[in-house]
Amino acid sequence: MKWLSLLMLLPLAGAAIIAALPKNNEKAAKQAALATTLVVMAATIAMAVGFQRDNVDLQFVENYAWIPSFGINFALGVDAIALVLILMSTILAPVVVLAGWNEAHGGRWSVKTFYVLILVLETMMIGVFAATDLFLFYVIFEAMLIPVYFLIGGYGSGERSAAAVKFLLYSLFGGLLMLASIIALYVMSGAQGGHTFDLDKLSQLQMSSTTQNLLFLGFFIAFAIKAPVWPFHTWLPDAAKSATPGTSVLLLGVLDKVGTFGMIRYCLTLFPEASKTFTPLIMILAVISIVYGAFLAIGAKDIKRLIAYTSISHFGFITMGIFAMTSQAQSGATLYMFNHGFSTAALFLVAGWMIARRGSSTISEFGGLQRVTPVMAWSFFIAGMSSLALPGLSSFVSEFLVLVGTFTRYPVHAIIATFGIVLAALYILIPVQKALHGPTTVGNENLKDLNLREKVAIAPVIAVIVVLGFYPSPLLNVINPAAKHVISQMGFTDPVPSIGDK
Amino acid sequence: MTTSSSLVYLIALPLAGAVLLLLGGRRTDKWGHLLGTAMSASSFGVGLYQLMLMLDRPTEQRPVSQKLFEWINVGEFKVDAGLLLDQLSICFVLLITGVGTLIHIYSISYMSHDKDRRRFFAYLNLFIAAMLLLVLGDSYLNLYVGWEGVGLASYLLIGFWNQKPAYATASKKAFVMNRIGDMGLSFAIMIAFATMGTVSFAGVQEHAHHASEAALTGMGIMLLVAAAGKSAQFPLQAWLGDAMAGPTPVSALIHAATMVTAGVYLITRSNFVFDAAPTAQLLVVIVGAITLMFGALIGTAKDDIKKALAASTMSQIGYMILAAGLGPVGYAFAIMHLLTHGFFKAGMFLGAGSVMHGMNDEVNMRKYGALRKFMPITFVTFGLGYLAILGVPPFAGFYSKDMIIETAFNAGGAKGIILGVTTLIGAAITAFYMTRVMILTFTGTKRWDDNAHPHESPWLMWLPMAVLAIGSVSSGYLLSSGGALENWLHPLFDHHAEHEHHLLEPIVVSAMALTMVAIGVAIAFSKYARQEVSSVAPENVSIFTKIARQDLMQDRFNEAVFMRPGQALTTTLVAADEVVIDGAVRGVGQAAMSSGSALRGLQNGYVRSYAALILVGAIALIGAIWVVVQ
Amino acid sequence: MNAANYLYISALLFTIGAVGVVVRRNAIVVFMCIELMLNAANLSFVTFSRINGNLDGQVMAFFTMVVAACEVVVGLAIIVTIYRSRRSASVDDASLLKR
Amino acid sequence: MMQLALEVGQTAQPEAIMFWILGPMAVVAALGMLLVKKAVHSAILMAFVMVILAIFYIAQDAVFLGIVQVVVYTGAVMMLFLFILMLVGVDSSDSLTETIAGLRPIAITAAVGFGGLMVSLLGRATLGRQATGLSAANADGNVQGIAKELFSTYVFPFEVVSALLITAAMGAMVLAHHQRTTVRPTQRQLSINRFRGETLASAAGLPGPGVYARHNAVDVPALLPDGTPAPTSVNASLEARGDMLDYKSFDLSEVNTQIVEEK
Repeated sequence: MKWLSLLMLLPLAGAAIIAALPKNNEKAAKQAALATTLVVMAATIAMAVGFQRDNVDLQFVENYAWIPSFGINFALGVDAIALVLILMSTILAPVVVLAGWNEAHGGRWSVKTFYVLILVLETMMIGVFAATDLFLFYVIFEAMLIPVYFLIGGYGSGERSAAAVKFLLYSLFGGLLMLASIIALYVMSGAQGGHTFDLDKLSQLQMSSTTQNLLFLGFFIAFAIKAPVWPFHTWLPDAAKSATPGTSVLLLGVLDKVGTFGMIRYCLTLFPEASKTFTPLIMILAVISIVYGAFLAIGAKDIKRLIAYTSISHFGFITMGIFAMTSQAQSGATLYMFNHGFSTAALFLVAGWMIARRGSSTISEFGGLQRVTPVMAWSFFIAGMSSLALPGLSSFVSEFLVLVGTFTRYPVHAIIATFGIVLAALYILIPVQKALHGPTTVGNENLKDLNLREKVAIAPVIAVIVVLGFYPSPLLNVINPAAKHVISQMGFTDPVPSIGDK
Repeated sequence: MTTSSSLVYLIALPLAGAVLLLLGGRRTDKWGHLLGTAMSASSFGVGLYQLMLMLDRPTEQRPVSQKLFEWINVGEFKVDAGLLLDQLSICFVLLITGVGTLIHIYSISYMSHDKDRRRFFAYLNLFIAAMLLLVLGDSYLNLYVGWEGVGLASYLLIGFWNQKPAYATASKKAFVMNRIGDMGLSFAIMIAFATMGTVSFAGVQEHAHHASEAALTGMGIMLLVAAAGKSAQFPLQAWLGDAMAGPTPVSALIHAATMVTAGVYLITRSNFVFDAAPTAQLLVVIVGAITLMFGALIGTAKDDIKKALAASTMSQIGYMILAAGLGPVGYAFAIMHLLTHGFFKAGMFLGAGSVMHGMNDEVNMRKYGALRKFMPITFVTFGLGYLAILGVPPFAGFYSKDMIIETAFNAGGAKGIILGVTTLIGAAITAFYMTRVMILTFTGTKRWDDNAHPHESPWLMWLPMAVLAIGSVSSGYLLSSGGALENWLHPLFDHHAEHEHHLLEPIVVSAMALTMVAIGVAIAFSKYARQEVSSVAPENVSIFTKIARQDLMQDRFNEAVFMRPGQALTTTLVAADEVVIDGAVRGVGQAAMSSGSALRGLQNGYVRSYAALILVGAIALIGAIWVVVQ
Repeated sequence: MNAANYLYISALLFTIGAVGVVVRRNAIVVFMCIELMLNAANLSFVTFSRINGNLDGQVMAFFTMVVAACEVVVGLAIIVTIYRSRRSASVDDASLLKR
Repeated sequence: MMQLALEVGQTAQPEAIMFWILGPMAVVAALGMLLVKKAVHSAILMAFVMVILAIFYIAQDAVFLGIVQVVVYTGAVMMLFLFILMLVGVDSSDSLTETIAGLRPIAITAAVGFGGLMVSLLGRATLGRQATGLSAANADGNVQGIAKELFSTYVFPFEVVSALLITAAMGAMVLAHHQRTTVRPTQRQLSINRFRGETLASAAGLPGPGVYARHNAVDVPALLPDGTPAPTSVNASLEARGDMLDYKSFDLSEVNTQIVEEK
């Protein structure tokens, strides 16, 4: 069964159906989008069931010649890390569609277009994680910008065009650096046994350390912008503030993961030596991201910007985990990617509902929501608790794994990063206090609590957060072999406890 | 080690209660409080059943464990969701569920007028579940889950009336300061894993004596930080006073009897770490000593009855921490004081709640007076607690506190003398401020407004108080007769360094302690019973009183040292992000724009200037050839 | 007689033509300067033809002449058209490229 | 330079003499082309340069090109230039003051740089052998040689160029052709316009230029009975060329004031 191409085709088919619908039938477009995303989710879960846990090779491999004269193939395949991320993306897609049922209204274009864009984006989200041909990856990596650009610029709020352009320029800049590196790899592959874009073959290339360093930087900066890692982060708050909540979820929850995923899949695999060379620098950037993002989140006055800044902090943790090169940190980082998708989704969706009801995204405009809209307040609170990594919720497991794993090799970095958890308490509790607690702000007395559709949308997200907090094993057991494989490929083993030396 | 499959019910029952009540929403309003109480009581029942089973078994088979499922398993980092019930945790289980159930019962009546009573019970159940997980977890990471869980419950309960901004702030403050402690615990776990490759209690105990002292000292200090955060010890003590914003039963349960003693639990549980790390141990003692004085001094100046009691709690936990820092000899006494304190302090808090209940939620003791006549039962139960905390024989505090003072003196050398004297002075100050509370509240003349109608509380409220009063009277004797608790806990602690050199005979210590207590009581009498007490706090007081009223400047210190610089840093970073980083990005854009508009000047539309440009370009080209083709 | 001398003079004429294009405003004079540049190039071609001893350079010059003739025809037609609508033969008056 | 002088002195061939006389003349004429004000003068100088170039061609065994240069360039193209000059206005002299700021210094610096670079490049370029000469290639005659090349090796470019030439001719016709956009008014229509127009002023014929004016030259407008000048009395093409004198200065009132001032 060609699972991966099926997964990529399904949303496209859905998009085609929606495009064929009459323009004024908005409800049908929404239902078709929801149905499509649900089918894709079901198909992904069915695929995931057939995944062989202990096999560290790529699975569900497919390979079609695309542009044979350049050695370009339409090659797909997933390891556990990609599988987990595809799973996350396809689970989040129906949630986003359902949660943002009305967010396409008031856009520059029709509701139909919105869902076509969402579904096209879903295809690309699957493709970007599944691609094993560097050229294919690059094409999807850049093509993803297009639907997101239109989603932000066409359906967002506030200075949406400026934010969309900023997002696009940032990403294109990174993408071009990566393109240069990819072309260099391609040229070198020609000198060493035939032109190819195949990831596996490219990882066997021989190159001087200077070349490797430069090419590594091309990839890393692209991914660091995408992730985003300090100091390449300033596009994210603007984009997240201007985008619709659903788009923000996909942006922060899925698209940004392409950056961290790329670091594992491409930076580490293609340039192991350069990765080692740059690790000290990247670890420092990661730690700065953690603390810096947290401080900015504390200082944020806009709830969407706040969530974006918390994500910068979280991406710092993920980056730190990836480059700490211990099995705990590596598994933790992958799990973190998955968990962050859900906790950010919960935060953004609830924040989106709050904003839609109040008509403003300034935190101080809210107040006393706990009394008026208890279910919404609780949803936000739980999402926030997940974001600050409260034990018992999913983020804790991943964050702690990253910290513990990092500590065994880089104690100082881990210690500074751990201060982030105090800051996390502040950046979550300050908005909680301002928005949910205190006397009800004038004008908020009659806000409506979540309706059934919204409850149905948020419930699975919260369920995932809670269940994975207590029982992460199913996911961890899938991730572990792959994470271990990454580390052993890099030639690392876990540091032995000092007690073992005696 | 025995295994059991029923430990999980200890936690699952109250957790189920909490989940049901929270998810059930308004539908459960009618019977929510009953369900919550029932869940807590049934958990207590399971605890008693476990105690009986444990008593049945020989000493070495008494600890019971249960593995629920594999929680985290990555590389060498293996943590199971496992529970461990041994002689130490059973004490806590019974204290938590026992006192917890009493407070549930008390709250049924106390909260009966609050429309969110169901939510309150849900939080209480959540707290019970988290606290049980804290004491039952078989590894530091499991403990950590409970540790933050109680922090969450405490946050929710302090902020139960969060529509009042001050209360919401208090809850946030408690959570954040607790998080600093949690960070310490994280560090401790990381150190444990990095040096010993395990985070379970059994594993760490097994490897502790192999590990380097530096690592153990680091771990010990971090555990102390954790304990300080949770138990409101110096320097993380500032949140406890504000935590009194929560409903009084919460103060009784969480901020007197159980959660705040989790630090003591953590230190005694980690005895194997501290025994091997004398420096850390010494720090524990110092922190305990400072806090016991700190809390006592604050207690002397507080007019808010709950804050006075909170200060007292801080001080008493200082005693426990100090005892726990004295090594194997002190652990049992720390636990004993913890248990007796759980009874008498919870009793007194409930008494305070009862007084507030009769006085329109007035907390200022200067507005009380002569309540003895109106609330006889409250007076008696509170009075028994008062005698217990003073350490008057044969009440509970006498046994536990005297032991600590004695152990402190026996610590040896200058350390022993200093600690002994500190604990003695602490006892005197305790006697002073507790007497002050008694006098201001129950005796003297009435100072309340006419719209207050003090009355005795309903039986649902005084019954738990009565039970706790019985505990305050008898628990000390029961726990210490024949060294009952000491022997019970003995197998857990590494007692081989038994150095029984008595600096002072026990009887002498007791006499000294009682003398100090008598002095404290006498001063309080002379100051508050013999002269009229004003119903507003006098302003012309000494600088020391003013400082004590401001909690010894703890908030000002935190504000000046952490909060303000933190806020300044945040503002700076926000501005810097806008100006420097985003500014650099926008600067690139601006540069492109301005160079574009500069170059636009060349495109003036005149053919001849284009021709000139072409000419310049041709020169450049030929120049290049000129340079290249030498 | 060194054939390279013709090349020097060709370079000079070309330069003068280029300057003329830039400094003169009358479109017809500008055109003549362009012709001058083309002619200078032709001189080079012819000289190269002589140096190399084959006729390729002359053929090339021949083609250049044809192209120059075409250019003159079209260019002058344009000038006439512009003159008709603007009553001016100054190239500065036709600065429409900017707008 | 020294070597150049030596060369000139030593090899006093006829070609060298011709070169050293005509070469400077060509350069001077070209420079003059830039400096003279009137376009007609420029054209004459241009024709002079072209003739010199034709002589150079012939001197270098390019007889065919030399003749073509004279016939086609100097004869046809330059006449075309002059014809257009006549059309546009022979007298329209170019003001040599520069209007675009800074262009002239740039142009001159660039020219000096360009020329200097070219010359120094040429000076550095070494041929490595003596000029071969065309005696071998022109064995069958220059015209035959070129014809052979054109119709064999370069036949395809030749055809393309012929297409280009036709296209250019067509293009010139299209560009220069002035399409009528309105129906040509009939005699009757003109007459109606004349008498039923807004005023009857144009009903009678316009006065010729110079009527009642101080001068009777063609570029001086007639004066109307009220003493104001009538610009319509002067040929429109004179006006368009800018050759008409400012008619306001012929207003009688203007004249009177001048007289008053003279007193």
